[in-house]
Amino acid sequence: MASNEHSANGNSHGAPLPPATPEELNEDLIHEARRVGPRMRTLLIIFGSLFTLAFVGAGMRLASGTDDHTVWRYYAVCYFFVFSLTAGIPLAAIGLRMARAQWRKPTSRLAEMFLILGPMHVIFFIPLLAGAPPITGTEPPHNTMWMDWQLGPWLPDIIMVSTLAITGLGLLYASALPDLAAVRDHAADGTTKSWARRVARGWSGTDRQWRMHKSALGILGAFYVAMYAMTHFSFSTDFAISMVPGWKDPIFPAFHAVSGLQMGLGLFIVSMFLLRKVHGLGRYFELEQFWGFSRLLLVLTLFWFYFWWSAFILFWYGRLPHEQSIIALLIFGDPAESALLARPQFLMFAGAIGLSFIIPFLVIMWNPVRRSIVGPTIVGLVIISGGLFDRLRIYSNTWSVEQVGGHALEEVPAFAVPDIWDAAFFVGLLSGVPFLILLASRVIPIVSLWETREALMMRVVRPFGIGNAHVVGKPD
Amino acid sequence: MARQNVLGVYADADSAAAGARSLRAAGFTGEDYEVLTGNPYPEGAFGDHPKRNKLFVFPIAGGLTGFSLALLFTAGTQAAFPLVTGGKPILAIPAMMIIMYEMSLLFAMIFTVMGVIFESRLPRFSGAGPVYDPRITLGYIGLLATVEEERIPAARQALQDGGAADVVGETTTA
Amino acid sequence: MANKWGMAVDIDRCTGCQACVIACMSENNIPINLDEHFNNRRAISWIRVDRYWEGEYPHVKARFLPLLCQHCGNAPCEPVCPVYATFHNDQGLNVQVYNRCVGTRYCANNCPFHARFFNYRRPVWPETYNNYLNEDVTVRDRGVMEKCSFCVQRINRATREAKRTGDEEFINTLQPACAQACPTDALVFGNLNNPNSQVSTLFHDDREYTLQESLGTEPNIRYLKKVDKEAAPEPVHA
Amino acid sequence: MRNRPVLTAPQINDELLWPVMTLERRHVLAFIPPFLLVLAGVVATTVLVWQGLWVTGLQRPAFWGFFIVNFVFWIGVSHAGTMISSILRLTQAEWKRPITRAAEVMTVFSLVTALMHPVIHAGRPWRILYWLLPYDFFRGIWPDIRSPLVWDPVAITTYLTGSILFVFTALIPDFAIIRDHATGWRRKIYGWVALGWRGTPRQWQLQGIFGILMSALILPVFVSVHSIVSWDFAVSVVPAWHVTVYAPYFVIGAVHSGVSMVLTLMALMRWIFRLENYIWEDHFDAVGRLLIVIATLWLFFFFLDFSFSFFTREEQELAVMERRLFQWPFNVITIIMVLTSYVIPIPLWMNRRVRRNIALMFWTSILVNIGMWLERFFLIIPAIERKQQLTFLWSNYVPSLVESTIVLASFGMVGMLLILFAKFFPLVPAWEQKEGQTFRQTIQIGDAQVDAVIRESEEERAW
Repeated sequence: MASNEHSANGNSHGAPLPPATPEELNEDLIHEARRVGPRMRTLLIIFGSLFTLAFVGAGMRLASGTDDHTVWRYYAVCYFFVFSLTAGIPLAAIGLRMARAQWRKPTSRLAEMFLILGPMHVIFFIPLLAGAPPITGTEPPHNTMWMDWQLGPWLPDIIMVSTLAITGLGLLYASALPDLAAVRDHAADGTTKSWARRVARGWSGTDRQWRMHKSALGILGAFYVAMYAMTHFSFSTDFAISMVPGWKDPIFPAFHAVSGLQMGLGLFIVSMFLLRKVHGLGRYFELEQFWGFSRLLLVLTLFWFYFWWSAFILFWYGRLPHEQSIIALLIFGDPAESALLARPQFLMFAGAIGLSFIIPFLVIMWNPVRRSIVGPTIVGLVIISGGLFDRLRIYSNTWSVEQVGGHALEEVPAFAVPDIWDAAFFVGLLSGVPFLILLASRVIPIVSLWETREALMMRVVRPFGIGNAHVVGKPD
Repeated sequence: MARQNVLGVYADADSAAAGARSLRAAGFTGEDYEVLTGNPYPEGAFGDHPKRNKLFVFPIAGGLTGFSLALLFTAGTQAAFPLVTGGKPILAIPAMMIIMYEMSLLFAMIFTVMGVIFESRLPRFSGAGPVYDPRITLGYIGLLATVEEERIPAARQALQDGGAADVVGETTTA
Repeated sequence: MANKWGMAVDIDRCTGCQACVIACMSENNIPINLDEHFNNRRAISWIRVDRYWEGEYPHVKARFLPLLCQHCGNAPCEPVCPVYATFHNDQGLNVQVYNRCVGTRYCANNCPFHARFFNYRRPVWPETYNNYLNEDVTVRDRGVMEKCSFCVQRINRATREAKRTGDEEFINTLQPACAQACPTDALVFGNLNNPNSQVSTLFHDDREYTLQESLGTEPNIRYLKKVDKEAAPEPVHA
Repeated sequence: MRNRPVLTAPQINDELLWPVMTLERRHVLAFIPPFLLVLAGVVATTVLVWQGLWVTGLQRPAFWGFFIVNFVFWIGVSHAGTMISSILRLTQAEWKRPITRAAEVMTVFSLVTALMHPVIHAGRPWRILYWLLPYDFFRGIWPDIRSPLVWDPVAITTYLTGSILFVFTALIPDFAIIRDHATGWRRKIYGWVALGWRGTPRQWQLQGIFGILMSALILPVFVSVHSIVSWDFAVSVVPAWHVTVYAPYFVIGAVHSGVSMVLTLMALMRWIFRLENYIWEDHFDAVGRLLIVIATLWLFFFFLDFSFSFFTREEQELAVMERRLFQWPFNVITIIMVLTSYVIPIPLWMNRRVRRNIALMFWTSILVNIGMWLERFFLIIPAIERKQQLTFLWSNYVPSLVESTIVLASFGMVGMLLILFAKFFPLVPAWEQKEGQTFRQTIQIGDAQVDAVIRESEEERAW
């Protein structure tokens, strides 16, 4: 996957920076990034105050009562959008680490920084549980994974999301430990230093510690992936599929997870771009990384369509009445309304498939687009908005269904507009993402020192024939 | 002007690089010689400049061909034989999409292979061409200089100086 | 307006006498089902009478459900056929073209009513029976699917005669073999597009229901519930 | 990691091309057992076509049986070739070199074998052209493109054509080797099929781009083929077949069984053709690691399918699940399936020592394929036996001797074709081996030697 960007031929994207030396790494990642500039302070204040809106929105939603689950529809949309958007990003680090891709090394930490959002996912999940309709023990019976277990979705789902969060924090800690030690030893700022001392413990980089570190990353990573799949599974069954009578769709959890990964990767590429521009970390988030991730983005975009189509072709072909009503609910809208464009469900779906699949696919299938900085960023933004449409289509439609239980959905519910508290919650929750990550980056370097160093060690330029060749080490 | 070929055969990559250097020292450019190898070498290892190719045109053309053929086939057969099955519309778009998808890719693949063969300046069924040495598939590296008639001795000398195991061939090409 | 054929099956009247089964067999040249056909579960009978037991001993009652091809409007069997060997014609019939059939048996898999049958081997009749075969009906060779055609040969003849003579009575009195043989008139066949036909009236009867309604196949056969108050069989739902 | 052997080009030619250049006894001996199986299969197929489907165990309602199960199985195995060669090509995994061609050839032959099944399964195989080809212009009779059975041949033809082209184009440089060093008829024929290959940088460059481009093109086909095969079942209204997860579930199961079959093949190649210098423990190790991921993904989709059959609590699905879990013989089949396709091999493969033990890898990979064959049986048969309420005749499908013979013979057929292929074409790409030798490097870090390769970005040149 590596790089011709240092070679002379055919790279029109401007001369890339030479690889950093270890001293420059320290300077960039420990000293420079940790200097609290006025800009950083402003950002923290803005995002922090906006974040409080999330608590206000959630509180007002709770105050509006938990009897009627349909008023919670936009709370669900916001929550599951932000969850899907951020929970999958660490997989970019975990998966590529498992695949031993060398080029991902400078970016892994940024992906893992999103693990810091785990507690936020847990906190804002709790009101949702209160708002959700009972899934077990209703008459007529409800389709549910939990049979008639009284603790129904509540207990298992809260366990799932907390386990995911705890695993994530553990993984972030394990991954950051060597860097925390570096911050402990070298940071100029006293507060940071004392924080780092408190968390870095006695890391001194012995051979034994590195071996433990490697296996900890492997095990926690694998566990995080498993929990990610299971959390998407139970979220999408309990809070989407179960809400609609007659909807049986085992691929939907996989679609939910894959589309979450896709929009997550979109956000990840966008945040790499922002760090290049705002933070001046262009040396670590280079063309090679954008190129590599945009290839993954292409694959995930294809998967979006594949998983969606696998369900659609069955529903279209089978012509079973209860599945036709699901198609109406989620894709084409109520057939009673004759004009396709007057059906809100169809518009939401068109937004989802257009911005999550059609446009990104047509753009990112071209290598010149993938092999640029701006191209993948724009596609990433498009995909994020497509993901918003997709979660909107899924959760606002399913949570609008008042009918609980039964064999088939009897009528497609009308579209409802979000109120002010929904909007506050949305803005607040979204601001929480940069706020928490920026806060954490005060202590944890946002580019991994140890992995970047390792990557630098593994690439050499050597004479070969009458030219030079790039040699990439493949340990193990 | 008549151009002629002379092929220097080198036992390994280092002597081939030396041969290439001595060719360059003798005033030949990368346009004047070509490398023949038994397996791929890193780009530019012997000073050759790979020319851009138009391969990407082929799969696109193939894909479009396949797509149109499939559209004709699926829409045409359904319209020509309009029987209702299972209450489905006569133009059943999801079913058509599956076939159009497959046929686009089928033709894209066929065209790609045709493109690779065409762009590689193949096929030539009479053998490996005028100046060639079977040792190339034994790991030897050939430097094939194609130059004007009067510069042939110079090229021959340069190849020899680089440490060629053998210098063969001298056939006129058009 | 074109004719649209349908049938009403009155469960209340069915006695399970199997006359329809025999009539169908003779009308449509159905191969003779020997022991080995039954034991291998390869017997062919375009109409069959399923028998269900209801109640606990000693108060056991037998219930009968005559089952034949439902001639569905949204027939699951049709679109899966790769060669158009079965399709929906403009008279509401689900027709089977034996010549075109290659025997993938996909349609049989996809039929919720098990109304489709496969010829596992060439049908053979005893020498003397050959003259009794119905000359209007094809004998199906091995390797093809077959199923109830609503006695399409009779329908064709009746519509032809009606057209030739201009006498609608040919159509109004038209009956497939099973309905003709039914001693209790449990099977009522007719033109659904004729609002005065008996079958049209029965289609709007209070007791009317369709089999496997949840599959949405929109059959052209409707069933009428048992009247018997203590044990009316519920409509069968999927 | 063991030291990589240093091989010279003549040595590579000799060691990889001996089956083509000479005829050894072991080659003939390896040919005989699969050939006998194929003979048995020919006899059984003759009986089947002569007597009709009466000789099978098919009945009502199990209209589909062993042939379809075996069809799905071989289509599944065919997914290994593309999985290995395309994905590894795209990710530039160095260890792909010795196994790509064998895997691709296995794709071709298992597709051919698979294609045989729906043909002999049909009631009137001699009329199957109706189904496949839109040839009847004059009478205006066409296939119904709404049928999944038309999607199937279209997808499989695409995949087969693509795979054959893939194998053939990558063979051209090897044909050139044979042309240069053989005599007599071999020289002539291979000279013809080598198309005049010279080994210019342009030709090598295009060969490299071709690998990447073709991989990118064939991967979507690869996914679609088994998806479409799964839709044969899933678009029907049979309750336990009408499951949206079938497409990716079948694909990942196909990859699981196919890649395991590649392991089996790698071990056999190493033993029969003495490829110790080319297929190392490292390769088994790498394929084993890949398989752990694949198998776990397969398990996830299995879990989705399994858990959702309880989700709606519908009688018919529960009846099918009850049959799968508790009724003879499916209870035993289910247990064997879960054990052999996941529970036994995966924990073993977690252990690096097992992954590097070739005999163990051989046997565990066979276990996986037993399990995956049974998985297809488990998915297809119980559902059709208990499909709807109105079945009335509950039957138990018992395959006949003819069917079982043909199933066994299909394994012989793939083996026989592979061994025949090895007689005429090198199973390990010689030029890719030489490329690997050229590109290998080491990086010195302290006292350690780290294996390294020269990297080029081929995709940039592709577009």
